[in-house]
Amino acid sequence: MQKYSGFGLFKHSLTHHENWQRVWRNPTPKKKYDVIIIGGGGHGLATAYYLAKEHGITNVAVLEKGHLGGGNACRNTTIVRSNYLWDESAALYEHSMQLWEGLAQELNYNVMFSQRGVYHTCHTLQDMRSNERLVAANRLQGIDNEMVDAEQLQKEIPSLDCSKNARYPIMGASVQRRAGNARHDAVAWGYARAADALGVDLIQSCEVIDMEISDGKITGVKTKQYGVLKADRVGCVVAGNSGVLAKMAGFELPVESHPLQALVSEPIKPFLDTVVMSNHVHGYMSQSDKGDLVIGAGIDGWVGYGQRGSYGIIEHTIQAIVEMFPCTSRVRMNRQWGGIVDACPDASPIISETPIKNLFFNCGWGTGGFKGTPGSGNLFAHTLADGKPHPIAEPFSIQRFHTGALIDEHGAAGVAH
Amino acid sequence: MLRINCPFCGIRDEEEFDCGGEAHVTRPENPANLSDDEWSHYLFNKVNTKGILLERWRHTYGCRQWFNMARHTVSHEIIEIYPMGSFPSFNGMNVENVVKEVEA
Amino acid sequence: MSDLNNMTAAESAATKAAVMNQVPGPEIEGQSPLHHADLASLAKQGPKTSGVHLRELKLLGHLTLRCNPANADQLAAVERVLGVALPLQPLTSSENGNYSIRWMSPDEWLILVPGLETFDIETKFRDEMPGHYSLVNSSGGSTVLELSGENVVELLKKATPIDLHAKSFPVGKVVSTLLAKSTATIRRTGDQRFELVIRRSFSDYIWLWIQDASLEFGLVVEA
Amino acid sequence: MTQQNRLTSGGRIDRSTPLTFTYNGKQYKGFKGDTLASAMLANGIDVVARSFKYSRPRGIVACGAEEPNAVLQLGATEATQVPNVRATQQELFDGLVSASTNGWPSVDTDVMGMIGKMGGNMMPPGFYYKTFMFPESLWDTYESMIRKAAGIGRAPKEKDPDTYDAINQHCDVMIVGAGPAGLAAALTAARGGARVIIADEQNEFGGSLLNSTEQLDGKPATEWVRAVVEELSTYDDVLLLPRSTVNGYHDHNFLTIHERRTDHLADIAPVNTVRQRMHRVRAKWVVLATGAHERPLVYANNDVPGCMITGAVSAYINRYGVVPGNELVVMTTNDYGYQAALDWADAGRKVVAIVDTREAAVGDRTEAARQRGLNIISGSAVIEVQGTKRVTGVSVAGLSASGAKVIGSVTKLKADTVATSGGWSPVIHLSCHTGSRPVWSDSVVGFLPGPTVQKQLTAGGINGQYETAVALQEGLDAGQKALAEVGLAVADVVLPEAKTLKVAAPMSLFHIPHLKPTSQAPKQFVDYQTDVTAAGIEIACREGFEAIEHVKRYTAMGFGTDQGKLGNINGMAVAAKALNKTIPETGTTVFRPNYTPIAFGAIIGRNAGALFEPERYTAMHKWHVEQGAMFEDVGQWKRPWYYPQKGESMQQSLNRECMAVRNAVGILDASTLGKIDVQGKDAREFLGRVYSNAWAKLAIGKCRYGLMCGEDGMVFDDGVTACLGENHFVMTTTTGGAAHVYEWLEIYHQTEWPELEVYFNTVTDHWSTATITGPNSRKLLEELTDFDVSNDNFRYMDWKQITVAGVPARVFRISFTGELSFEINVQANYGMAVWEKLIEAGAKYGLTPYGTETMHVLRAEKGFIIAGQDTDGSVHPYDLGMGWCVSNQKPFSYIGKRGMNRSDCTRANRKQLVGLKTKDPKQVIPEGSAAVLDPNGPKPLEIQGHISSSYWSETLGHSIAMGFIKGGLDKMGETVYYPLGDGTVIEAEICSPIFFDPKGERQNV
Repeated sequence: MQKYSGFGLFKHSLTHHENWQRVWRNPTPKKKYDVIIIGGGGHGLATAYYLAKEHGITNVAVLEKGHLGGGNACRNTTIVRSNYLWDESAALYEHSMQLWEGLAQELNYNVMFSQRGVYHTCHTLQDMRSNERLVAANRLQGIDNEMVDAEQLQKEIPSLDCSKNARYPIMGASVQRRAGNARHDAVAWGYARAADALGVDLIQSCEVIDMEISDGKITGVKTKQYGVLKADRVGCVVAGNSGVLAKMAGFELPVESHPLQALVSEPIKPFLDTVVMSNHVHGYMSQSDKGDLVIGAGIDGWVGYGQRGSYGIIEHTIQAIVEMFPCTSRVRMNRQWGGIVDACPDASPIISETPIKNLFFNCGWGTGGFKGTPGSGNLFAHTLADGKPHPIAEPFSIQRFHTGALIDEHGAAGVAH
Repeated sequence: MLRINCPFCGIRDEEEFDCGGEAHVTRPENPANLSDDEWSHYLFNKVNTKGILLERWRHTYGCRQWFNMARHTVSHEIIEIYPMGSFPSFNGMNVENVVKEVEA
Repeated sequence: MSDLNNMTAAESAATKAAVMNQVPGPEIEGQSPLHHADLASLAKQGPKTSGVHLRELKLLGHLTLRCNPANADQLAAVERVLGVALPLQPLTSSENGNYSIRWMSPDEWLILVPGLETFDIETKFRDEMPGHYSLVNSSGGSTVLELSGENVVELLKKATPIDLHAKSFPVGKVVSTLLAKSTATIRRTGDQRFELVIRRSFSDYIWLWIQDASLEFGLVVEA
Repeated sequence: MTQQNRLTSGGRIDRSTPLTFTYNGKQYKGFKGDTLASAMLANGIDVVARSFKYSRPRGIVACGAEEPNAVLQLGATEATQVPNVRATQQELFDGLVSASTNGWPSVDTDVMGMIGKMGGNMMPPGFYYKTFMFPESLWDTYESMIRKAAGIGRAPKEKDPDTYDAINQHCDVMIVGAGPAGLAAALTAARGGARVIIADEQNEFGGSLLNSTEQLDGKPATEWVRAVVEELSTYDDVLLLPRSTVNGYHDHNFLTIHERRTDHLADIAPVNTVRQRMHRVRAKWVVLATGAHERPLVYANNDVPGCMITGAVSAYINRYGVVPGNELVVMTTNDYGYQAALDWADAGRKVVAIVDTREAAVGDRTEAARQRGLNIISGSAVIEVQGTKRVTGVSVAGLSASGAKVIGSVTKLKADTVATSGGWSPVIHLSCHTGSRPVWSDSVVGFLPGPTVQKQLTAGGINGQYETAVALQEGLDAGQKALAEVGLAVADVVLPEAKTLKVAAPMSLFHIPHLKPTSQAPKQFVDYQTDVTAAGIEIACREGFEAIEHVKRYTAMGFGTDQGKLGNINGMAVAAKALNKTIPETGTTVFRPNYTPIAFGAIIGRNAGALFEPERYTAMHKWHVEQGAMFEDVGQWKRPWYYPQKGESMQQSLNRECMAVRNAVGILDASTLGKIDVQGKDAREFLGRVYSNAWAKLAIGKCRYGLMCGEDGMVFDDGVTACLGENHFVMTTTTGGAAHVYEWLEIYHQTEWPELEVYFNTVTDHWSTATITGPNSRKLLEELTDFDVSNDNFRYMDWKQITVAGVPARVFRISFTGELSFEINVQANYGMAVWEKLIEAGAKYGLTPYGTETMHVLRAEKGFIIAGQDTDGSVHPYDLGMGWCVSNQKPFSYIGKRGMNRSDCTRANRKQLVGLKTKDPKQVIPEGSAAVLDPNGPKPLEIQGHISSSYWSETLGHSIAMGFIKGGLDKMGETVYYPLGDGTVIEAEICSPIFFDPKGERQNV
């Protein structure tokens, strides 16, 4: 793999950048793979990378019906944090967080992971209680998270309205300082490039239209463009389309696909140097390195695969933002878009075996999948390599919905992320 | 934004309604007889159809009545609205399959 | 399970619900939801002409009737009590003197009567009405705002998604809908006149909203 | 300062009304009718920005929404600052203050420009992905540098002084764009009697007709425009919206129009008017008559100020009376480009040459140019521009037939302005918003609207029809079609006579070759605002970013505030060339809302500040405020939290309030509790199905507490329900849960058990509830009622209909404090009257108003839970130690029964609610604290549970807490530890949650 560096840039500038290598090959698929991963988003590509890197399984194909990282990977608001409430989730997201730290160097691709802190503002006593509970739990889980009072918060985030005359005055906030955000495209591309370098076949414009299943065991997948591709194990990591793939395999998931919208302002000079989210007034915002205010909207209440949501959601979201940051009233919204999020009833993902032998699903990340990308890929790779879940992934089996051992993060997750 | 034709109040904005999720999921007569798996299937599993999905909606800020809707989850077109306790007819389409899909 | 519908008024009266006269003697003054806004003195001070006029029709009797529109005996009973039939057609209203009935849902109507008559009418209903129904006094929970004037439609268009064009919203039509971030049951009583039934706890918000949204037209408060 | 580029006559500006404006601190003059851009050009201002990445000087390129460079900061005061205003769209007003947004020390002399020149080669697309990685520790430093360079304009530092609003519209036909097509459609629909809305982003209707000297019916086209507008404004059902951009086209023909009502008057809106208004439109049918945007050509140094598009040059001359230069070179691939040269010549300035990339094209416009003796150079192109802050000359060379290669020698021409036309791109943005994928047309050389599920029609330029006569006809047809679709008769409309000019076929050319390969040629810009060059796109393709979405994301093409209106198609063409594909093969281009950027304020309208969200008040709210109560937000309600007296700390207030209740009597406004009236023969059965406990035997006149669970068996609400009559109950819910519980009852009734005869009605707002509680409460009540309220006549958990303070009331003898209590419910209209009487009469009994916080302390002393605080959706009644509130005798499998019997819900060692007594009685465990068995164990420590409620109990003289502990109910007396953030560890003993009066004697007296 061609090494990237500032010196490299200089060197290539002398030859007018005519000699850069391809970031990944464009292979035609083999007939048979050890592992086929359906879905070339961040999670799928990370899975492929860790399969090759940590388990030495390189006869792997990633099948992507469109282009790599073209789904939620490039539509999310790039927030990374690990301050989840329940031990199971905390372990999962902290595992991911530790992979984020140093990811740029590991992939030799700058994913611009920026640990600028993520704040959850509290506007009611109930908010304060749940955040204090969160902070206390995280402390014991070994995850950094702390409370700051309104006065301190005002000092740390001058543009945030911490005054008493707000409709729901901010009483305080919890902040995870190791949290922050990253460059979403770079994460997908960085994993793709690294996986490709380890021999993984990344097959774009390759749509899976059926699954080859005989006596309860999967042997391969049928694709629109290349016919049947055989595999010993198949991992499905298709987020919003998980329900569709599950139907191909003949089962249902406790998952619904909903539109989730986001929007950005025009680029403005530095305004907000951290990430602020409010579960109570329902909005969250950060500012990109380009200067856009990146704002996450809420989820629509109905199933939607159209990558479009309702305008009302945009209105409510911006109301919340202007309530929290009054000085954004004259700032202008540039663009909005939508993704399809697959959400579980308990707002926790599924990393699991399925009723079909050798077929595994990684889905249900809901509104919070981006932060989970490295951990998700790392654990799912383990599952695909061993044929059984990694201990951290075990609680996230589909079985939990039968036994009732849900991992209900609604309380802590509140609105998106 | 969806524009929904309430069977009683006529076409109104989506903001006046709530989506109650998948339709035709009836509460089991005697839950006690169900295994944990069967019960969780009733509680949690979703058809989550990409295509025509049958849903329950409620005109929350109007007449507060529940009704069913057949809606395409990609184009967001509303194909039919029909009363609780009945199945859609949508003109010419093969209802059986859709309903089977729903009950599967 | 519909034997209740075959019961006579007497039979159902035997199991009738708790009814009480909730209105005290005249020595105790009632406070409508907008009492604190003191509209009376605003009416004296404010401008006399403007695009929007506001009046609170306060302390009326609000009775919510839920019954079976297919039950002829019930419909007949309603007419005996109020001297006017229930508007069965969705989104319509009917009137008889100071009695007005608004369609709320296929089995629900809002009946407005003079405050002091509320209990008598409730009692009459309990005596007359057969079968399965419910009647609830909600007089304390809501109030009526009358909005009128040449800009009243423009004003309402800012608050409600409903089409208020005369073609689709003729006089007499009733809709329950959103009003800004609250709700209201809106009835058109004239080309440029509407009655809004709003909830008590939201009334101050709606009052603030109307003042703000009518700035460009001017607001006259009527006592 | 003279307006050296202003013509003495012509255009639609009002020379009798001069206006003064400021740009970068310097004063200039313009006229009414100018845009900021036309005024700047009139004054010969060349450099309006420095580019984002390379800090190159940039000038005005276009004259409308597609302008990529002239993006300025507006505002005379701090509070009225507006970032990123497009000068081509901002009407000039007197006193307008504007500034460029980049460049230090100034936009004219910018040191970054040097760095751009030198470092430019180090910044290929995606360079930041390839560097700033070593050493890892320095990334924060690198990033803060990158972030300092971010952004174009800046946000104000003060609160917005303006107001905004939204208005809901309904119409038969929504027409987008008031050019010839749109006006013809509107006229037709209006005459047919339809309800019509027509919106255009410009300050006046007319579209392309405003920018040309074209004639209709032998008169200036604008005469026809005026006549049409006059007629349209006579129809009641036609709404004309100039200065209004249709920025979003959503599902089901819902559109949003952003109307700028005062931005053309001043910085700040006149008093009592809104600055901007959002029209939320529901249209039966939509006619898109949005026209087309001209494409510039991509050639070396094509970003030097003075490089423009031909249509803009014509517009500035014909509409604004401004000639943006002296010596013009036109480069075009089509006939329309010639118009700029003709207009330029008419304006009396020098046309150096018309460089046509085609061999001998013959159309009416080309012939007109020939007859005028203009210098036409065919089969050639401008391959490079000279100059830095203004064009000084161009290099022209012959092209191969395909336009792929430069052939023949290079001639240099002197010029200060280069106008190019690569053809026109239909404005398909809105149709894309609805999810419809555009379709490439080789004949149009552009994308056309794709198939759609919307009730949508298109007319004119958006269909690639650029001749006025055709546009008019398509508009009329669309109008008639819309009339038919909404059930109206055909309208009688005669279109004006328009001269149709013969047009030679355009050449499909986007990227002008250079003598050097693209990678080595001077920069050839594709997307000005994001500094994306043809070379950059080639690099992206070479590196394997082949899907057009990849190319756009890797290079940032189209991610500017103009969303690539000028650049996207050219970029796709460059990529296609690099990949040896056709443009449609490289993919398509999708646009998302907004068409042009919109102030947040306009999107939220009136829902800001005091109107952001309703505050719900009880009938006694005014009294609480007068008493100086502190308020707690519970849902939308404002509830008194506590009533501080002078000099009291919160804790002191709570102690005083608590002791008053325990020793005398307190009063609480409990009106916000949800109340649902339940009537019908099956009411009792229904209660039995939705509550976990039994209701069969609750007698008239009695009250009972109930727990409500979801199907999963988890508790979500609780409250007391009273039996008012055989078929009549009133249910109370938590304040926050009221709406949900009501919906819960309705959905089960309507969808699962319609056969049950029961009706539900919300009566929360109807009743005011004053709770008096404490040993003296009976004495107080006795004073205000004739009814015998003695313990024998009015038992605990009874309710009575009596008169209190002269007001008919329902009084419930239930207690949430453990004290003798009466909840007095009266019709809310009389709530204040009764409250005031109670306060008055209560004085001598030490009546003390108390708030929610004291209520919480008192109930915790009794171990009563608060749903939502002591439950979190993961606990069932047994977890709460409330098995007594579950009846398994009930024949019907009530909601929650099956759920709480799933294997994980019945396993041992679940987290259970217990009381916790701290070893040090003075220590109050912070709520939320997590319990461990061994605080010194290795991390992560196993969490045993958390504290859900914790208070100082003045009554007991020690702290009390309720919380969850794994298997807690079997661990009474055992010790757990709560490690705090400051390192201290609180030791506590597991005990019963009932700390006070365990036998419950006090409430029974």
